[in-house]
Amino acid sequence: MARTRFIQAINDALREEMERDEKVILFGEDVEASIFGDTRGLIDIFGSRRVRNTPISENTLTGMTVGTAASGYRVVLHLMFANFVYTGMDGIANQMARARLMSGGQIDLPITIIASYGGGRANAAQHSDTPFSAVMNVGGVHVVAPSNPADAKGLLKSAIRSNDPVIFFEPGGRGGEQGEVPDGEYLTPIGKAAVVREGTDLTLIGMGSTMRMTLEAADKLAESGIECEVVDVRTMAPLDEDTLCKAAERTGRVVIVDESRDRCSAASQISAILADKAFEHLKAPIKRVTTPNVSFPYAPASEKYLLPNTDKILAAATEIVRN
Amino acid sequence: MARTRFIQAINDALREEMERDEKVILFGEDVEASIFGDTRGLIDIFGSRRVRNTPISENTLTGMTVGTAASGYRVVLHLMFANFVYTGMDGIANQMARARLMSGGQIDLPITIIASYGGGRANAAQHSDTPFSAVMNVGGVHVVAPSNPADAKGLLKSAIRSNDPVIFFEPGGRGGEQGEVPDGEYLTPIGKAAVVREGTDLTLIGMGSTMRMTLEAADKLAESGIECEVVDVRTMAPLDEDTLCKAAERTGRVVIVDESRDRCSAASQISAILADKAFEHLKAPIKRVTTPNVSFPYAPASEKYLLPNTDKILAAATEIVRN
Amino acid sequence: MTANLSPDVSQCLELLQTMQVIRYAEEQLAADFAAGKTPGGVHLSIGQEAVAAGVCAHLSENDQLASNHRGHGHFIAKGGDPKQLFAEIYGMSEGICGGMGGSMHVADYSKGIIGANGIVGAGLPISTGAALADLLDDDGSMTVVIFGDGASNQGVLQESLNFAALWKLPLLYVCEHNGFCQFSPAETVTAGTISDRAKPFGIPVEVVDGNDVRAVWQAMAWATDHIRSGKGPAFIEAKTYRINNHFEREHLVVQTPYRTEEEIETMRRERDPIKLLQKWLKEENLVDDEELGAIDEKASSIIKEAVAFGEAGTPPPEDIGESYMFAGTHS
Amino acid sequence: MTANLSPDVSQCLELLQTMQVIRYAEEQLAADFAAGKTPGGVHLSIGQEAVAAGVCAHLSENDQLASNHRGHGHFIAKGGDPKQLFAEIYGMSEGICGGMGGSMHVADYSKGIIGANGIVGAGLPISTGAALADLLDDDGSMTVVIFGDGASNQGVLQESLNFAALWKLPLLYVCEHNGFCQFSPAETVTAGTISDRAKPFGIPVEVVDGNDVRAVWQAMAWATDHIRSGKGPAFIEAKTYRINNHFEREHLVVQTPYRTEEEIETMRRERDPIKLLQKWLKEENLVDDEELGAIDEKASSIIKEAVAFGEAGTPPPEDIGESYMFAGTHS
Ligand SMILES: Cc1ncc(C[n+]2csc(CCOP(=O)(O)OP(=O)(O)O)c2C)c(N)n1
Ligand SMILES: Cc1ncc(C[n+]2csc(CCOP(=O)(O)OP(=O)(O)O)c2C)c(N)n1
Ligand SMILES: [Mg+2]
Ligand SMILES: [Mg+2]
Repeated sequence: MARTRFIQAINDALREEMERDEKVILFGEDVEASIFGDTRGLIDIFGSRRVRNTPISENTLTGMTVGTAASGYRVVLHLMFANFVYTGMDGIANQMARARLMSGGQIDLPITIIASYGGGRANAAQHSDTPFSAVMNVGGVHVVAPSNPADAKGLLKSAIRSNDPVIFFEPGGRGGEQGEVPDGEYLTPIGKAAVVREGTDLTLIGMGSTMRMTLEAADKLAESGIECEVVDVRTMAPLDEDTLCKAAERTGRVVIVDESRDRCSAASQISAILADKAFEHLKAPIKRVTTPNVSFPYAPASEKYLLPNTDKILAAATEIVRN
Repeated sequence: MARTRFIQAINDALREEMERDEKVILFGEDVEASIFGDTRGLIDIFGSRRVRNTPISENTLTGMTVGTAASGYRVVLHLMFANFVYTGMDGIANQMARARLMSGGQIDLPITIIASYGGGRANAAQHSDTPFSAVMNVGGVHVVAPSNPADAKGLLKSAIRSNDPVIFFEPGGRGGEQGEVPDGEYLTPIGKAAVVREGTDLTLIGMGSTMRMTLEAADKLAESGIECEVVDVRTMAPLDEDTLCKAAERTGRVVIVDESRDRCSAASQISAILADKAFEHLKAPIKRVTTPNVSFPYAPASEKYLLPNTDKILAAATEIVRN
Repeated sequence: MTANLSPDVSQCLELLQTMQVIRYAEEQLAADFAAGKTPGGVHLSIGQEAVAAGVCAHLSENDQLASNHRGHGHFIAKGGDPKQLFAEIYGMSEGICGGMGGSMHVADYSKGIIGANGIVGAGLPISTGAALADLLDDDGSMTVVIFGDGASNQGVLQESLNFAALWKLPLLYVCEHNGFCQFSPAETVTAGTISDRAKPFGIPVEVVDGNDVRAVWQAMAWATDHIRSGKGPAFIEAKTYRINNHFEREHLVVQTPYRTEEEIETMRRERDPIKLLQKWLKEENLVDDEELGAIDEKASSIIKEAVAFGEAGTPPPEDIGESYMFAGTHS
Repeated sequence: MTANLSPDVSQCLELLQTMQVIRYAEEQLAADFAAGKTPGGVHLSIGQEAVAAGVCAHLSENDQLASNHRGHGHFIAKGGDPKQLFAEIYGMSEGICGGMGGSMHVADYSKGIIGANGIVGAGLPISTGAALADLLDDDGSMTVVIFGDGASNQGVLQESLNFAALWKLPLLYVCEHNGFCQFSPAETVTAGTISDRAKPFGIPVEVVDGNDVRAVWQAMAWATDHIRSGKGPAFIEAKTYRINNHFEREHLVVQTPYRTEEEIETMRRERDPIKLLQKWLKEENLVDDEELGAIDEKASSIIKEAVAFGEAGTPPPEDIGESYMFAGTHS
């Protein structure tokens, strides 16, 4: 174990996978200089053949990955901000998500798209989205969002090795956050949620950027004698319905925390699954702590007002634990 | 009242609104010839100033609407197939949904986008999507999907008159379907669901292309003595939570029918709302009849297998009514 | 254009053969659609066969070809199996895509046919990525993308041209300019000369008569020579004409004609690429009627066989879709 | 270029005034960012002021201007109120967008400033739509879109050029070529000469020294004359240089420099558009130091006032966001 910064864990994953398999290539806008630091230095190690700065052309970037991956390369595309998922949406929703089925399974598409998401830094309405939903709904792409450096490394390595397209969402502005990362090589499986705390009174389900506040809320609730089961979703598509249902059933009370705008959020999908498959065990309404269906204001207080936070989780929890 | 074909009702709405307000303009690929018939003949009435065929450039088409609408025109953009929402997604998700807030409310954006959605006609994986979710999640655009000619006309007229962006989804291949349309001018309000059948045993919630099978299922269930409350969602964003909750509460048992792929579908969002706000009245798991998270095969039987149908609704209903 | 090479007689006969196979295939599909035998719609390239044939004559299986919604001809010319094509369009599991893709999505990756596409313009990004793979492979292979005049108005054309120029991608752009973008005459939705759009990127351009298969072949000789010698991308604009409707359902949806019957008839009579090649071969005394008859018969029999194969197919299992979604494997 | 008109002395002084206001604004913002006074990041156009000033000198409030993430200068030059600009960037409700937009989204529709934009290239579709409105209005107004060299690689440029050419839109493209696309030197990501991309559409083009405000002004005289006389779109490529970092956080993220300090220093010393104009005015004996001093002082005081206004602002109510989402009205 070594304390490692979030962004470093991502960088390590990229470096290790590029060392392991020379078919892995990386491209995107300014991946050499690396605005977030996650791809920094890779150009020096792997050279301009495998690490390529690109023009600003998101529509082509997402579509390109299909051609390169179908030809046998493992393509990592760094899209920079997650809002640019919309800018390059055709390549994701109409091409990479469809090409395998449409060809009758002729091809594999080892594609990883990295994008940084989330608000809270006055980046305003076009640089703060959490577009989990946009890619979860398309079917045909896996979607992961690590909440800590260890999972960031493990999930990204799994994504790069996967023969299917994976969208890897990194939480914006968390690059400096530290966490323990296992020594040596390891993979975090795609499709598996993690129960990160066991409890009997209430189940908190978080993901990516909302895990820290979710765990904080669990700590605070423990102080008032409410023991929380806490789940880190880790993979939004496919969802680990089994782990999610079991965790919900254990307590019968659930709060789901997701930075997405609420309508059709990952939180809503999880809620719908629980309302179907775990219904018999539910003792209270399923609560969602999400971002309202509003664009992000620039003014920091007005932006923060919209984002999930520990207090909102506590409020939701109190509502259903009292209940 | 007059029996009117679905496509004619849309055409009537366009014609009436263009007659009523000369600021209404219409553009899109081949809106003159009109592949679905909904814009047919408008060029002859309103001329090439207000009705414009465009090049195939979805990214520009969606973004353009913002510039034209902010300048005082009421813009109707026909996007043809709903899969092209993805092709022009930036204009929707990063521009028209954001511009009003980002400007501090300086502008109104009277924009209507028409797109034809849904499977079942062997149009394969790139022409069969029901991308409700993609636009429901962005916030900043209203989303409507009529299930019958009367609502098609009334909702489209409301959309065109709205000073906010509205995405109007028309069910593909239903153009010939007939229904009673009120005489004279009327509007169907955006944001209001309709209770189309009252019942006490089970609540069926459908929308757009799934309403016909939902009503059929209600008929069949009535034959076995199960009386259904049936709701037509009509507007996916904003959702009429009040009507939906009340209808769910009346019976305590709910099946939601939506042609979207399941993950983050409109059905999931409605389920999440009910699992939160109507929980106390629920007597059984909330069931969703949706399309699995799979791309549409071309082969008709393999495609049909994925789509919602009456039998699937009956199966879901039986599960929770027995329950 | 530097290469002045022309196809020799045997090459011409192969070109003729290819064009005739495509023609028979599509005449059959027109009839099949009318008879309700194809579950989905079809976009036919009757009259445009010279582009497919001339382009693909210069490509090997290692070269990749990305195509569009009007892609049957490209599929056949690039070596796709007509049997698997028909089975696919009939929606059978014996189809090249197991019946999953249909007319708009035929692909045979084993032969470098990397897919027709239902999204107009989408072949451009995909082929850009494929050409990047060629570049990385550095094995002399190249990628061709065929797209229509209408597709040229998708911004991905410009984006791709920029990538190709910057990275010297072994990528050939072939704009199949058939005069129409769906129901719009090209000049109403497409400004200027399309191939000129490549020039600002320093990409060399050739405009050819797309109904003269020898001219297409010749342009391809130049383009492939240019690309394979490492000089980067090239662009061919082939001017041709769509004889059939945009799709075979058009007569049901278009009420005001966007072109005259007379124009179509003239093109059919005077500009049919198959007739043009046959005429030239005979004028030059390079073939006799017997040889032409043999080619015609062979083409016809290939398609008859293909139809029979398709008809004998079995629809894929209802529940097959999910199994095709993911490889579910990893490296 | 047909119009040979040059700005007269009083016009030159106005241009100088505008450039200096922009310069003081952005020097202030650089300091403000460093001091943590701006909640979000800022992209500064120091060294590029001649483009904003020269372009906007020819526009009235009825003309529309779409800009990009580096849009403070465009905002000011087009008549935006520096007070409202500072209040906006400080995140105050007195800001031009009520504090909702911030640096990347400043807009004042009442003055035809239809928005900076955080999505690179997005001004192109929006301005295309705005120009369509101009065309429909038919009142002699026009739209200008300013975008960077990097933005030129978004396909929407080509798409928009096609629309503008087809419909003869009163739309002026101004590519502010400042040599860099974020941390990439332009030539590494942008092939050829950008303005050449307009030529295939038959759109006339002018390349100017973007640090010579008189040259920009002159090109604008030509372009606005062309457009206002109904001849359709035009394109100006203004070659300039970004002196400051891409954004004011750059030093924290870029570890390997992508340009030399020397290059920056040379540009600052020799190519500063403000100094260049001042020098020319003095060489031609058109102004004296006193006049120059007065302009400088006025600019400085405008920004001091703006800063004070911004500082005195009040943050918007926390829960304000939702109220801005929808008009909630109908016609
Ligand atoms: C993104 C997208 N927009 C629109 C369509 C509908 N459409 C299908 S083919 C076509 C015309 C294409 O014209 P062109 O590229 O010239 O090819 P052609 O049909 O003439 O061979 C259109 C508009 C589509 N399939 N995809
Ligand atoms: C669609 C999109 N992709 C990427 C970015 C990130 N980004 C912001 S500015 C910029 C460079 C823009 O370069 P250019 O257009 O030349 O303008 P300049 O910054 O030089 O003024 C990039 C890549 C973005 N904001 N939007
Ligand atoms: Mg065409
Ligand atoms: Mg630049």
